[in-house]
Parts: sequence; structure tokens; C-alpha cells
Amino acid sequence: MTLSYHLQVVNLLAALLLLISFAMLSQRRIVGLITLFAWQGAALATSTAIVAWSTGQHHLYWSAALTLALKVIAMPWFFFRLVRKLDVEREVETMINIPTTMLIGIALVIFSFNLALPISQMSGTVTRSTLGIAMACVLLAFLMMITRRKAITQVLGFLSMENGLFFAATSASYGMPLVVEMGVALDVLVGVFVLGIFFFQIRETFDSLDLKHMEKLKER
Amino acid sequence: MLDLIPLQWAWGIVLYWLLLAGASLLAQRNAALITAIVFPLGALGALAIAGVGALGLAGPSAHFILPIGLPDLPFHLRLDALSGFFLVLLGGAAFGVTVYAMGYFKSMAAEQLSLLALWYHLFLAGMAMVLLADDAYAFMVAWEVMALSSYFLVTTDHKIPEIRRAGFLYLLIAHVGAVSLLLCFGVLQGGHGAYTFDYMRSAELTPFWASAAYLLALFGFGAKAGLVPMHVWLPEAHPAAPSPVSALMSGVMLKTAIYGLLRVTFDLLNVQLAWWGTLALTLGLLTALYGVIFAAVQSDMKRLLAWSSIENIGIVLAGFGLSLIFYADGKGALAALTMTALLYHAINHAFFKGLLFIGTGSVLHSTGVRHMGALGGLIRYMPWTAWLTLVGALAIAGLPPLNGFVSEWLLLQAFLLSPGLSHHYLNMVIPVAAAAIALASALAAYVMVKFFGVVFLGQPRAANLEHAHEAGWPERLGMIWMALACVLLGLFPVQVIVWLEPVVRLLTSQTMTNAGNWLMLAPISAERASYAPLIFFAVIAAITLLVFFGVKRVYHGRVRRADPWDCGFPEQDARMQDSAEGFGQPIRQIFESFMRVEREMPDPFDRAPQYRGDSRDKIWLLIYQPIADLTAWLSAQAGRLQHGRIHWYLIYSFATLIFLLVFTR
Amino acid sequence: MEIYWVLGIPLFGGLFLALSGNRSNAPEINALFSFLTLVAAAVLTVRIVAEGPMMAGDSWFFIDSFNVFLVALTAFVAFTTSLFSRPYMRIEKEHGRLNDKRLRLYHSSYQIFIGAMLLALTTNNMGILWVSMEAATLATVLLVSLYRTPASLEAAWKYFILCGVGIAQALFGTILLYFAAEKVLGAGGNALLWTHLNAVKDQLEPTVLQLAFVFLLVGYGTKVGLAPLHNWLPDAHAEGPTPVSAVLSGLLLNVALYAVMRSKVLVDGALGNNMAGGLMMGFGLLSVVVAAFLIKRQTDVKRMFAYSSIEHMGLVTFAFGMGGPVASFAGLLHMTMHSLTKSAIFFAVGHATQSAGTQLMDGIRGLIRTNPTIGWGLMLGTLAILGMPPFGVFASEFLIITTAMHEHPWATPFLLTALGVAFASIFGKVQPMVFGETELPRLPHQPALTPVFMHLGLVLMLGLFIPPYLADWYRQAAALLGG
Amino acid sequence: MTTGILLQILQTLLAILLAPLLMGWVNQCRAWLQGRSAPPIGQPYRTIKKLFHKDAVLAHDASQLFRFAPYLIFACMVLAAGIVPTIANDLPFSPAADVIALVGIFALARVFQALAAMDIGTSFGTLGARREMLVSFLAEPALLMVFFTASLISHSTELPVIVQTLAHKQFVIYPSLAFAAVAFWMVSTAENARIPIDNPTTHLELTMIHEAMILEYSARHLALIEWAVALKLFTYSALGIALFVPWGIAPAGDLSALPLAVLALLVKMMLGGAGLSLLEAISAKLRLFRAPEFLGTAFLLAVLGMLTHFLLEI
Repeated sequence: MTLSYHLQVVNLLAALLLLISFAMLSQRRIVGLITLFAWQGAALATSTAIVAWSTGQHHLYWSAALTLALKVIAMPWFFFRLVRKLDVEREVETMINIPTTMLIGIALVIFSFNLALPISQMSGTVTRSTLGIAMACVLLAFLMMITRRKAITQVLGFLSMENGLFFAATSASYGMPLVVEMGVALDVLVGVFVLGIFFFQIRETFDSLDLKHMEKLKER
Repeated sequence: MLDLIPLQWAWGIVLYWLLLAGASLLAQRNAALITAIVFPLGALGALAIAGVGALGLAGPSAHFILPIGLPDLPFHLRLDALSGFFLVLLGGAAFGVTVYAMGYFKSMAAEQLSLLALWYHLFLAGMAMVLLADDAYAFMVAWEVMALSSYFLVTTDHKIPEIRRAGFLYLLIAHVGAVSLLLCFGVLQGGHGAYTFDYMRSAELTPFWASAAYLLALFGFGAKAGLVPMHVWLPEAHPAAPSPVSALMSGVMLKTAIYGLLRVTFDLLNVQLAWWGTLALTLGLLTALYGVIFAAVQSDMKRLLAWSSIENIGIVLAGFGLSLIFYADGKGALAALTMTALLYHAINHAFFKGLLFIGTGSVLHSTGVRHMGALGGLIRYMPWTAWLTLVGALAIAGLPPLNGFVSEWLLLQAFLLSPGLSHHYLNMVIPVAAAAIALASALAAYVMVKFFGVVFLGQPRAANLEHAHEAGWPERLGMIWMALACVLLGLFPVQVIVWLEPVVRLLTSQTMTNAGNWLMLAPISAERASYAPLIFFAVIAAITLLVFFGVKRVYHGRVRRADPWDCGFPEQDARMQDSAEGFGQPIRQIFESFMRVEREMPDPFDRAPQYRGDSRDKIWLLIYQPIADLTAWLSAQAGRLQHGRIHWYLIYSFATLIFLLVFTR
Repeated sequence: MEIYWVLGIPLFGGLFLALSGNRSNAPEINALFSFLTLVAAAVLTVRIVAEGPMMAGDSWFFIDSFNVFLVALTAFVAFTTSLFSRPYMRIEKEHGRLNDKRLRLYHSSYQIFIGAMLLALTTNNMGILWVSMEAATLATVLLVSLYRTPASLEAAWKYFILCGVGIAQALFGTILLYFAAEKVLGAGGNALLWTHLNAVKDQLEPTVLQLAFVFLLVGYGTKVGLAPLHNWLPDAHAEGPTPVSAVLSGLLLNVALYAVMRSKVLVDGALGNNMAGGLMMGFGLLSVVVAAFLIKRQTDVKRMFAYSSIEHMGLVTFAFGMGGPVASFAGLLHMTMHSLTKSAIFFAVGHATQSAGTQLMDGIRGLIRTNPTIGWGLMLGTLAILGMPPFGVFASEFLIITTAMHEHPWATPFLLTALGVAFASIFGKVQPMVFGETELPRLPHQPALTPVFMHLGLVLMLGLFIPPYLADWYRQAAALLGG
Repeated sequence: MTTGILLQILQTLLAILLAPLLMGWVNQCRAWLQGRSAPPIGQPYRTIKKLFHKDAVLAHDASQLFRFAPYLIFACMVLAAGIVPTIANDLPFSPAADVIALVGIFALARVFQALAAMDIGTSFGTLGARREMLVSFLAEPALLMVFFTASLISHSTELPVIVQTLAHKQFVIYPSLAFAAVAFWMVSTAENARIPIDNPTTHLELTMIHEAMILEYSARHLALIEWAVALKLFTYSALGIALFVPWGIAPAGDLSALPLAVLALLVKMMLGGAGLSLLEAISAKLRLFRAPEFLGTAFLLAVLGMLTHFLLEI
């Protein structure tokens, strides 16, 4: 079966999303990470818009616009500023070395494809095959949060996970109901705002954004 | 409707006690109000509940449902012969103790006293409710209220760290026991909230589940009763409590465990297996011997009594086991005999142990000393206390014609009548068990001679003892009541047994036949065995008097006073008498391998050297310490989960997710 | 109509307190708003009791016997906590640990947090449920770090990240749920309405729902504090201000568990087997055991009670996992009792730590001498939470344990061990805090102990007598949960 | 019934009167065996008589218990003597107390003895009391086990019934009784303060058991105690006879057998006394801490006897 042109684009974008996820996993520099995050948002917004256009789901335009505004413009800008203002070191230390992380990532992708296969087969949407990719994106972002040592990178991982989720929503079921999407977006916005406050507090208290300072609360 | 009256009264008395508990909290400023009004009123309640119990014993069983409890499980109350009997035990012993408490607590600070009176009456109410409860929930609530209030009573003197420790250990073991009982009721219940005892009676359990329920009950009730090896709390908690409380705990509270065990095993479970009995018998004998050996080496008088309680509980449990063996073997008459013996011993123990504890209370009150090494010669300063305590000591030592002898006699008879059981190994084991009982009761005499002799006889071992004052009248009245009960229970066993009949019939569906007459106790037939304490007593009294007056008449009654014989060493003083450690030394030497002796050696240059040797049991080291170590180890392992690194926390989350995804595929 | 008041008052209160500047009477206003919320919740409750389940706001809200009791509980505990926080925060200010600015943040966040929880409870939309759960988290993150100490920042960070990640999984679960529902109900807002889903739950695709439940359980389970997802919980409870610990422990965990239960009902209907129940039992049991052993090694009093919350939520989860009318009933009862008791304990602990100047248990001694009411409050509260009758926690533990013994005997050794260890650990540590000699000073302000004894009194009453309407209500809720 | 009561009183009086004689006889035999010249056989009577005439000397601190104890001890021993069939098996009083109660009576007397010993508060008094209780805690159960063996055979704990079964029913050899007999001998040496457990003639306070307890007694009190000791020995001998060589005791209601029974009793007592003194002469007193071993052996033998009964005789 041949897919229509725009669906091929969506699949391409999905692949791009996955690729960006991998790139983020292997990226060592914070600024690079933010850029990649912005690109991921852009890919997500584009794919949402294309799905909206091709299926006539008009509320998805809203969703795409929100993504564009928040994840491509506002947040990267905010993070760039933050990085500059807080003067965070550029290099990102990782818990495990990058090749190993990549290997685990590949295993995760296979796992999620495998998991999503029976589900996507019964999906009625045209974009069903991308559900596995969405799940992989979520898990890869999770992996990134685990392997990074800086507070900012962890948050970037978190937001990237959110991207994966949005993509899942779009691909599996043409997006969530609008109210929900608005709510989620609001939460993300507030969350980032709170985080911003947090970064300053952490910085003020620990003189660094390195998470190794925050390992005091434990069982002795 | 008429049948309900005693039960309603019993519930009324429980409420009345609760009311008194509340009232004592209000009387926080006025100590006299509490000792002069609240305690006497509480004592009246005890007397009333004993009366109600006696009515319940004689009358048919009655049910009653209260409008409180869980929605589908309101409190069910029931008064039948078994609970009636234990109510009599509770009321009888509590009356004496509470009368005693009127005087004993007089010098306590008002604030503390009001709390004490609160918990005291709550404790009484809790025990009564345990006996009245007819569903699992009410039973457990009452059970734990009893534990909790007694915990607060034990820790009355919470400034002393040892007492806090004792209270903690007590409540912990009580709680573990209670959870085990919960599980037992979980087995017994029929599912979907059928928690009433009536339902449990009619339920059919497979032998496996019945055994599980029995074992859980044995563990749970055993923890409360002080069955070895769950006894560790008892020698700590009983001495820590104020004496009237120790008396109640030892005399009555331990019996509620026996009550529960009887209720579950004979009443609620409808299968009884012989090996259950063997197990209980073995544990009971072990407990009895263990308890009495440790009682013999104690140097704290209340701790000594606590260990002796363990012994007595062991004897009761051995009786329980034997009864179960007989019952499971279809020997109803023998089961009835044994049941009678164990119930008899239970009520005896309530009175003599209560008496001994309040006796030590008077000693403690007037001397402030619990350590026997600093006591002595008190019979001269407190004759009432001494003589009344002597009654208790003789009774607990199982000497005729007092009550302790009757129950042990009945139990030994039961052992002697055992041949002919269908299990041959049992025929062999039981005589050995009888030997163990005999050994325990002989050692009990040793313990009591030590207890009474060291505390009340001889020369005062400390100078301040000469200022020891006699107990006041309420105390004396309390002790007289308990001593009188010991004597009467000893002299009129036939009447007591008739009175026990409904209980025995309820449990074993047979009664113990008394082949003797009103004077003579003859369990199976007069040919086999008989005992007539009244005659016995009359003859001894007659001969004693006859000889006394005869000697006086024929010869003379002249007396000269002189110094005691000093064996040519004129510097005899009170320190040369046996200390408590010294008196127990032979037993310690024989059984030292079971003990962990903590010695306090005197300095060689000490002019007045004091040796202290505390013999603790090794069970703590053998069983509890490893459990504590294991717990600590596991907790250290669990602590490693929480090591503070957020990455690892994320990994847990991630791994859980992956695991579940794989697992649910 | 009442529903709007219930939701509107706290949200308005939050905005008002945030915008109206640093007021010295903010604690009173906070208490007033909480009280108004409570009144509204009470009116709503009465109406539900009288008229049965209802929908409101074009099916956006749905109130049945399950959530209305949680609404009432939440409003009640929120109110008593606001009463408690009044003198507590005053003393904190006096000790110089907080200033007016932070108190302003505290009061407004408090109201928003309550509002978010109430929204989570009343909404009919599984998506909004997620949104408001996340909002509740965000509102409390800054509360946890209110003291701005390194430890509180660390705790707040962990709370934020772990719960954020957790709840992201829940969002994925929600998406999958929508994905499955859409095919039956069609796209659009209705496909996420719980009432609609519940009506068609047996037509939902089992494989999808199975997958969705895993994500939902991991997601909301993180917020419930189920082991091994619990790691944020002790930190957040120990480092935040005590009123926050009280509401986190007493309310937020319940709300999260509520979300899990709502999902479970749907999954059970779709799957027709007890997969969800089995998972919950496993998680519950693991939490109970892990928490019990962790309690043993605590030195910080708030941390210890935080672990105790994990233990109790584990027990509730286990009970719900077992299912059946008795166990579900017991689970609901235990939720209530735990909320009331644990918050009461935190109130007492809060004052105790203030009086001792430390949260370390070694530093708190002999409360009964200096502050008898705090001492007795702590002692009785501890005994209540440890399952001593006649307190109500015992009633639910009684039902849970006996049912477990009857239905799943294999689980009882674990329960027995855990309860024993927890009892030994907690009681062994609380006893010397309450009893014994001390040199601790008295508190500068009269402590707020009405809430403590109000809660304990309720717990005591419910242990002995559950009013018939309340019982009916529990029964209906239990039936709803698949009893 | 009347004859029964008369016989009961007669037997009891006989025991009271004959007891010092047995004591005298044992002492005499022992003196012979040790190659000494013996005191006259009536010496115990004289001692008792002399003591009764004296003024009692009491320590300053002696309490009522101290003065009361000798009477009670004496009464206990009289009661015990009344229960054991000596010449006739017709004892209307015996249903009042069976063998278990008999052990109880001995225990009662002993407890009072020990308490009285502790009353003055001298070091030897308590020493004696402690040793006495140590000895008794093993001796008493052992004695009980001996009785149990006999009562298992006869299905009764009533002494008359036991005697009836053993003496007047068909003759059967009971191996269990052999064990019991040895145990009984060991117990009775201990209970009667004889060698190898105690030495009644010792003058060394440190080795005393029984004598240490009565160091403080004098005059009539001492007389009663000495008499009680003699009665105890007599009762034990009578018990031994009743359990192991009961032949000759007149069956209930058979008055014609009485003279023979008295004769048999005298002969058996003479032989028993001689045997006791012989065993005493050839054995040495044990160290105190050997006593528990000795009595433990007795206890085990008695239990073994019971087990033998179950193995061989059922």
C-alpha cells in the first residue's frame, strides 16, 4: 500500500524526531542540546500541522501553534538566556559513556516498536505506525534524564519527553481533546516558570547546577 | 428476655467503668476524690461483675447486639458459662486489688493519679469486654484496649528508662500477638464479613486450616499469656507496673489469654486434633519449668513473682494440652476432669498471685525497695502483710489444704488416669509430663520459701527497714479478701467444681463427675482417688491445738529470751544471712547453662561488700537478638535503596516501567 | 452549582492571597477560605447523599459516592490544616525561618493546591484529571522549598523531577486510554469522560488498556508513593513546612490513589481479569514491606512518618488490589483514617519540632512534661496510626488483614512482618520522645491542638461507630470500585 | 465404721508411740555396725521427755511463726502417719488424703521448717533452709513418681487400695516396682536427713542440712521437732512396707488378722531399720552438690519405673 504524500512527510518527520532524540542523547554541549530541543519542537509542530491539514482536525492547528510558540520559540529562548545568565559550563557530563547510552537507546527503540506493533495495527488513524516512534521518543528522553548530571539537561530531557507524548497524542488519535491539550500546555508553561525560579534558587544555594550537590538527603 | 438481664448488667458495668475512667480524668486536681470515691466505686463494679458472672455461669447463654462497631458488624456480646466463669475470676480478683488500690495510691500526685485511675478502669473495662465479646471485631478491640491501657499503667513511672523499655517490649509483643490473632480470625471467618463467633462455630474448616487457626491462636494468645519463648516481656513489664496493676495483669490479664485459647479451640473450631494438645502440653511444661527455674534465681521480688506467673501459666497450658489430647481422643470424662483442673488453677492463680503482688506492693510502699537483698525481717514490722502474704505463698507452692494444691492434685490425677489413649506414644509421654509438673511444683515451693523467707523473715538487711510501717486498712482488707479466697477455694473444692460444671460442659460436653460427697473430692470414683481438704484441715488444726494445749498443760509454757546461737563467732550480723542471690545459688549452679548471669562483683577493699548477680534468660540472645539483627540487616539493605541520587531514582522508575511492560505482555 | 463554589473558592482564594500583598492577617484569610470551601463541600456532600451521583457542567464534572467522600475529606483536612498552620507559621516567623513574602507564597499556593486537588477529584475528564494532578504537584513544589535551605531545595527538586517524570508516564497512559476510547466513543471531548468510558468499558480494546494501565499505574503510583517509585516522598515530607507535609501525606496521596482507582475500574471492565488488582497487590505489599524496614532506620521524625505514609498507602493499595466488597470498603476506610490520623500526627510533630528546635528524634524528649497536650497528641496519634483500637485505623486494618488471610494467605506473612517491624520502629522511637525527663522549653505561642484532637476524636469515633449514612456511602463507593 | 475409726486411732497412736523406738533401734544398729557401744534403745524417749521439761530459749527476734512451726510440723507428721496403713488396711480417714496429699503434707511440714529456720536470721538457719529446699525439690517429685508407679498398677492413689491390690490380690511380679523401690530408698534417705545426703549426728554446722535448720530450737519445740523427725522416719518405713512388702497388713474388716499384722510390722520395721543402718554404715556422706545428682538419679529411676510399667505391664 502506498501512502499519500503528506503521510510520507509525517513519517519522515517521525523519523526525524527519533533521530533528534538520538542526537540529544549523544549531544555533549548544553547549547547544542537546546538547539536540538528547539528542532524537535519544530518537527513536532510541523507534523501536527500536516496531520491537521490532511485529516481536517482543526483543533490540531491550535496544538501545533502552541507547540511552535512554547517549544520552538519561548522555551529555547528562555533556556539560552538562562544558560548565559547562570553561566553554566558548556560541557555536559554523563553518567555512562555515550556509546553505551546509544546501545541502550537502540534496544529501547526495538522494545517500543515491538510493544507498539499490536496496537498500531488496530489503530484507525492514518498515522498509526508512528506510535512506536512516539513511545521510543518518550523512553529515550527518560534515558537522557537518567544519564545527565546537570539540572538543566534533566529538564530538557523532561521537556523532550513531553514532546514525545504530544507526538504520541497526535499520531495515535489526532491529538487529545482541546481542553486537555490546553491544560497540558499550561502546566508545561507553569512548570518551566517554576523551574526557572528553581534554577536561580539552586544556583544561589549551591553555586552550581550540578546534581551531585543534591545527594544529601538519603538514608545514612 | 429474662436471660438477657445478667448480660445487660455486665455491659452496664463496663459502661460504668468507662464512666469512672472519664470521671477520674475530670478529678485531675483532687487526689483524695479519686482514692476515696473513684476506686471504691470501681471495686463495687468488680464485685457486681463477679455476681453477674456467677449468674451467667448458672443461667443459659444470652446474646446481645450493641449499636456500635463496624457497619456490618456491630458489637455482639454474649454471656455464657465460659465468659461467666472468667468474669467471676476478673471481678473477684479485681475487687480485692481495687480495694487495695484505694490505700496504695493515696500518696500519689493528683495529676498522675487521675491518669492512672483512667487507665486502670479502662483496663478493667477492656478485660470485661474481652470476655463478653462475641465477634472478632469486638474481641480484638477489647483485646487491644486491654493491652493499651495496661501499657500506660506499666509506664506510670515513665521517667525510669528501664520501665519505658519494659513497656515498649510489652506493647510490641502484645501487638505482634494481636496481629496473629487477627490472622487467626481471618482463617476462621467465612469471607464477606462473617465475623461473628456464631458464624465461626458453624463453619466447617479442613484440618489444615483448622490447624493454621489453632497455631495462630496459640501464638497470639501465648504471647499474651507469657508462653516460652514469647515470655520475654513478662518479667520486665510486671515488675515495672505499680503493684496493684501487676496483680491485675498477672492475676487476671494472663487469664484472658487462657480464655481466648479455650474459646477458639474448644468453642469456635469444630475440629480438634490430638497433636495440637501434644504441642500445647510440651510448650506448657517447658514454660512451667523454665518459669520456675528462673523464678528461683531472681533477686527482685516482683520479677520473681513475674517468673512464677510464667510457671503457673505453663501449668495451665499443660492442662489445656492434656485436655485437648483427651478430647480429641474421645475421652470426654477425662477431658472434663482436666478442664476442671485447668480452670481451677486459673482462678487460683488469679487470687494467690494477686495477693502476692499486692503484698509486695505493701513492702515496696513502706520500704521503697524491690531488691530482696535489701529486705528482711519484715514480719516484725508488718505482721498483717507478712501473714497474709504467707497464705498466698503457701497456696502458690501447692501446699494442702490451700487452693493451689487442689488444682495441682486434680491435674496430677488427670495425668494418672491417662493410660488407654489410642496413641501409644502419648501413653509414654504423659507420665513424663506428670513428672515435669511435679518437678515444677516442688521448685515452686523452693521459690516461695526463698521469697517469703528473704523478704519477711530473718534480720533486716538494711538499716532503714526498721521504719517500715504496716499497710493501712484498705490495703489489709484487699489482702484479706484475696487470702480468704485462697483459703475458701482450697477448703471447698467440691462446691467449686459443681460451680464449674456448666463451663466444663460447654467446652467438653461432659462434666467431671464427683464420686465423693460434699466434703470429699473424688474425680472418678472414691476408690481411685479422693481428697477431703476440710477434714484434712480440721485434723491438722485439731492436732496442732491439742498438742499445743497438751504440752502447755502437762509441762509448762515458760520462755526465756536470749541471743541467737552464734557458733562461737560473736560478730554475727544481718549481712551473713543468705541474700536472694545466695538462696538461689544452688539452682543457678544446676541450671546455669540456660542463663546469662550478669554479676556485679564487690571491690576487694569494700567494708560492706555487696554482690549482685542477675540471671537473665538466654532466649533473648538465642531468638530475639537474631531477629533484631536480621531486621537491622534488612533495614540496612532497604536503606541502600534510598541513597540520595536522583539518577538512580529515575532508574528505578524506568526499570519498573520496563519490567511491567515486559511482565504484562 | 455547589461544585463551582467548591472549586472556585480555593482558586479565588489563591489568587486573592497572591495579589493582595503581604498581609499580616493572611493566615486568618487562608483559614476563612478553607472554611468556606469546607462549607461548600459539605453542602455538596449533603446533596449527593440525598440525591445520589450527579453530573454537572455539561458532564465536565461528575460526583459519585467515591469522590464525594474524598472531596469532603479533602476540604475538612484542608480546613483543619489551615487552622494548624496559623500558630505554626507564626512561630516559624518568630524563629526567623520565614518572612512575609514567603508566607504570601505559602498561603496562595496552599489555596491553589487545595483547589487543584478538588478539581482532580471532581472532574469527569481523565485528561483534566491529569492536568490538575500536575497542577497540584507544581503548586507544592515551591511549598516544599519554602525554607530555601539546601536540603529543602534538593527535596523540592527531586519531588519535581520524579513526580514530573512519573506523571508524564500517566499522560502517556491517558493518551493510550483516549486512543482506545476514541474507537468506541468517537473522537472529541467525550472520549475521555470517565462516565462515558465506564459505560462502554467492556468494549475497550484490552491490549491497549493493559498497556495504558501500566503507564497510569507507574505514573500516578509515583505520586501515591508506591515502592520503588517512592523516593521523592520522604524528602519532600521531611523538608517542607509541616502543614505542607500534613496535606501532602493526608490528601495528595489519596488523590493520586483515586486516579489509579478510576483507571483500574475501566481496565478491569475491559480486561475481565484481575491483572490490575494483582499489580496493585504486588505494589502495595512491596511498599508496605520496604517502608516498614526503612522506618526502622529513621532519625528524623517527619521522615519517619513520611515512610509510615508509604506503608499505609501500600496497605490501601493492597486492599483495593484484593477487591471485593469487604476489602474495598476497608481500603476506603483506611484512606480516611490515614488522612485524619497522619495529618493529626504531623500537627503534633510540627509543634514538637518547634519546641525542640530540631527534627531529630534524639533531640525531642519528654514532651509529656513540658507540653502535655502535644505529648499526648503525638502518643495517641502514633498509637492510632499503628493500628491500635479503638482508633479507626484498626477497624480498616482488621478488615484488610482478615480478608487477606482468607483470600490471599500467602501475603500475610509479609504483612505480619511489616506491621511488626513498623510497630517496633515507630513506637520505640516515639515513646522516648513523649515520655521521660526533659529540658525542652515551652512554645512561645499557644499551639493549635484543636485540630489534633478533633482528628483523633473523629478517628476514635469511626473506630467504634460509623454513622449509617457514612457506611452506606462507603458501601456504594466500594461497589463502584468493583466490589 | 466404728471399728474403723477405732483402728485408725489405734494405728495413729501406735505410730506416734513406736516412732522414737524405731529411731532408737536404727541408732543402735548403726552403733553396732560402727563398732561403738550403743545408747539404750529407749534413748529417744528420754531425750524427748527431758526436752519437754526444759524452759524454752528463744532468740530475741523470734517471731510467732518460729514458735508455731513445731506444732504444725508435728501435726503434719501425725496426719501423715494416720494415712499410711501400718497394721490394718481399714482406714476411714485415708479418703481425706491420698498419696499426692501425703506428699503435700510432707511438703507443708518442710516449708514451715525451712521458714522457721530463716526466721531468726542466723547464717546457718538460712543455709539449712536453702539446702533443705534444694534437696526436696528433687526428692519430692521423685517420691511422687514412686507413688505414681504404684498407683498406675493399682489404678488408685489411695494407699489402702494400693495395699489391697498389691497384698491381697493375685500375686504378680511388677518389674516397675523394683525401680520404684530403689528410688524410694534414695528419696527416703534424703527426706529423713540420713546418709548419704545428710548426717543426723553431725556436729559440724557447715555440713548440716536438717540440723542447721533446728539449731535455734530448744526445749518443747525441739522435742516436738525430734518427735516429728522420728515420726517421719516411721511413716516412710511404713510407706515402704505398704508399697513394696505389704503382705501381713490386715485387710479391711478383718480383725482376726490384727495380731499377726502387728507382729509383721514389728519384724519388718526391725529389718528395715537394720537395713537402713547398714546402708548408712557402708556409704559416705555426699558433697552437697552431689546431692542433686543422687536425687536426680532417684527421680529418673522412678520415671523409668513408670515407663517400665507402660512397656511391660500393660
